[in-house]
Amino acid sequence: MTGRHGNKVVGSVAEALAPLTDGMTILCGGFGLSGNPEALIRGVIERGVRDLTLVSNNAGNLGKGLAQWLRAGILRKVICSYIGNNDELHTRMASGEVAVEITPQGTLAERMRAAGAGIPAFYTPTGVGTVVEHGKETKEIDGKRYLLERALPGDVALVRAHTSDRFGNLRFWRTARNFNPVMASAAKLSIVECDHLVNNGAIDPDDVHCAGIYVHRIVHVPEHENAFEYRTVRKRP
Amino acid sequence: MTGRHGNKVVGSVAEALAPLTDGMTILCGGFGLSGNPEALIRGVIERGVRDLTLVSNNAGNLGKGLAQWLRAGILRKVICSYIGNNDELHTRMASGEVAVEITPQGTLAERMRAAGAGIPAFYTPTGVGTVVEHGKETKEIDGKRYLLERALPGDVALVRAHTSDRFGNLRFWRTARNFNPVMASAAKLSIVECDHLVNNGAIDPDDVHCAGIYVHRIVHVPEHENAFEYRTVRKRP
Amino acid sequence: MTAIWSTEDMARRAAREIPAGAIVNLGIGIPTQVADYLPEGHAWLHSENGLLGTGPFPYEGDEDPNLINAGKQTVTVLPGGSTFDSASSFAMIRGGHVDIAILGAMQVSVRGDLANWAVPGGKVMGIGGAMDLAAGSRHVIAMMQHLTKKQEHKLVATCDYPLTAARVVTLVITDLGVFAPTGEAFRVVELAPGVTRERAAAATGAPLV
Amino acid sequence: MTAIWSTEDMARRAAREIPAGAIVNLGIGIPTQVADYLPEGHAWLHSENGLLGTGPFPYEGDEDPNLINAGKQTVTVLPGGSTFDSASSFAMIRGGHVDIAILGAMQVSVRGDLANWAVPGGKVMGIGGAMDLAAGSRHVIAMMQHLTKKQEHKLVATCDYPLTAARVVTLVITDLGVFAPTGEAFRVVELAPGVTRERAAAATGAPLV
Repeated sequence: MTGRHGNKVVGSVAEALAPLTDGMTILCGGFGLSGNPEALIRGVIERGVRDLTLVSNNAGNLGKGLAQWLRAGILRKVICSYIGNNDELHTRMASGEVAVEITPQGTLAERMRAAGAGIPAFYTPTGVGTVVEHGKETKEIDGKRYLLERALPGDVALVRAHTSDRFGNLRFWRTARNFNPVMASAAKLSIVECDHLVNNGAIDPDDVHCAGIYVHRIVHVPEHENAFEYRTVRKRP
Repeated sequence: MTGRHGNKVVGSVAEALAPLTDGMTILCGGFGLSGNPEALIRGVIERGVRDLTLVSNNAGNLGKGLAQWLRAGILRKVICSYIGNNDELHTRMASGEVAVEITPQGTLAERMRAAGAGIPAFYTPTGVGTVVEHGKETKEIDGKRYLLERALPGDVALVRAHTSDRFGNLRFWRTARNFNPVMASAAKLSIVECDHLVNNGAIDPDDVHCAGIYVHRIVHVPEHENAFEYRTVRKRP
Repeated sequence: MTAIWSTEDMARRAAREIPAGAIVNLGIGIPTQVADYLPEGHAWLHSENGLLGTGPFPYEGDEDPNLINAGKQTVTVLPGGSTFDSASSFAMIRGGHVDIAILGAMQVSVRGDLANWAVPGGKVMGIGGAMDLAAGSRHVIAMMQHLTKKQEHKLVATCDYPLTAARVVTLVITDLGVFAPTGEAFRVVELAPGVTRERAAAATGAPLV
Repeated sequence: MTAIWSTEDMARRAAREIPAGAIVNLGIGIPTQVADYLPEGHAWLHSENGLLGTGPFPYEGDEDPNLINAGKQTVTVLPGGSTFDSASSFAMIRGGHVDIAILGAMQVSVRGDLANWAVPGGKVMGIGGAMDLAAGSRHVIAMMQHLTKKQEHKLVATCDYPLTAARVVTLVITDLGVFAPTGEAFRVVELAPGVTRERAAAATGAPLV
């Protein structure tokens, strides 16, 4: 056995993604186009792996983000909570090219939290009496009915952080946090793309959002598009 | 229905604890003597409530902290993970004055996390094949056996924070965090004793350890004993 | 039959259901407009993508693509606000810490069943946070037009659209008024000005009481 | 029969089992001493009360009652360390993110069963984090004297003390050497200098191979 927490910083996206293979389950952080690991998303296409199962809340939109994976034809299955106007996904779901499993957003997050926390399954009220119940065990607890949901682990997590130290302690910016930390915890191999790379000790121990125990590779990517999905503003008074 | 998130700051410990009644289940933060809500612990005795069920990792030690409740005879039951040299608890457990339920520490934490997160029950590998399994459902998932553990909610949580704003957004200091945030999430009424009280906006949104959604009353207590349990040091070189 | 309450009127009426100091989650669509009618500091808005204390849209030039609400619109964060990850956010929702969810609806039944995520045979938009919000929030208020564009009933005896959650809606606010599911009927809480009980009854696919 | 390895020797030997870059949790008692034999920066120490990157004891005068390890001793935190709540800490443990737990033991069986929290008929000290660490860590190393003070076996065919976890121990380090449970026996990995195989076999309540 070798420790997995030695030198984690790699020099390029390609090096970070070298362990990927065909057929893997990839957890990809982001909500809409916010908090997306943009360089890693592009890098997976260049890496040339295929038949991937993608777990992501939205799987891209407006042709951006993970919509690139759909266009590249490298996905076999998508597990997400929301499709909305993601036409790349609608088209491929309709044609049967990509299987789509739609999961309530909170259940999606909790299934990955459970995977990271060693909880193989949990009961939840979400989805009781709906199509989400189909094929699942139910149980009455204190007079109320619940569904049994299973942990959702990944082979690889692609994570976008605002700041990482060299051990992989992460900080996120505002709502770019979303699924990123929980996905980091749920994968065998977690790869972080950070805007800022700092030395150990630069982040106060009390200010760490996601501990480096959940991070295995770090690549520093200073430039990002950070696309707007809906730019809503008010006039200055 | 009235909102529970208006003005939360109260002027005294007595006012903060006014809603307590006999027979309640009280979740009390702290690991050993670290991160204890010291003033609230004293205040509960002065409040004069009895027959309480206490959920706490240690239930005091060295005669300090929650050991005061044991001496005051206000406890009917203790749910904890560790007794150690807590003689106040050993004595009363032996005499039958206080019922003691010992729970693995991680299961204790997760049962309260579940209560706060709307998860009525979850499977865990901890305790399989041990006395902890007695009376519990087990299930084989992917070839491994797990125990079903139930959520552990409280009527009241007593929480110690380093800093609170007026909405109850909390920050903790170092390992004083321990059970405090998870207990805040698991109780119907969460009462915070903070060393520092600041205005809303003084804590950056990204720096909140426990969101004010889990806090209902706040009392500012600037002075604390912060007792040492084992003071271990090394010589300066 | 023309709408009597505009969506602005509906949003203003919904805002009156929110007590001071409540934690509120506003769904996409009409519910989002409810924020416009809440006095400053009256309630705390929760966005399920990981924000509590959601503020108004930013001033032009201040918008941040990484500070958005659940509808992916750029927003601001108020003093006392906080950010958190998705698992923590839905722990708040599922755990009953959100006092009121105001959600758009396609159908609501007399039992309080809510259907708001899929039209039978239509394009599936996904579930998003709707099922968690409907199942977990202490109170669920549904907002919708009283009839479909084809003049079909949306307040019904039994939903025939796929459910979001069963027995959760406590109040329905439509262009015709405010209605409460009782189990066997809809109780008229308030009618929009000029709407007669007869007109509301004709537009409702279940008894009005 | 006197101890051949001191507890310091045992701790030094246990430290050799820790690869660079491992996440390690050291139990109370002898395992705590293992930290003294780890080169600086070699591994990351996890304290289940909510600390990763636990450093050495503080210099006199620097001790902080709110910066402690799971044994409630005052400690320090290294650069790259982090603090977190108890639920998050045990999520790390239960989720298999701690590479090695080194735990004190009362009995270990040939199957790798671990008993370390209660003596039958004795004072119950509690479970603490032991069951979570034993069940959740990727590798569990047990450290103990080979025999009780009454010269009873502690490496046994079947534990008769209450179990902490079943089939988890991968290595046992005692004053007589290093032993690996195989399912039916203990495999001798290493013997302390001067300890014969016969002596180790006589002190072991199960076959040695």
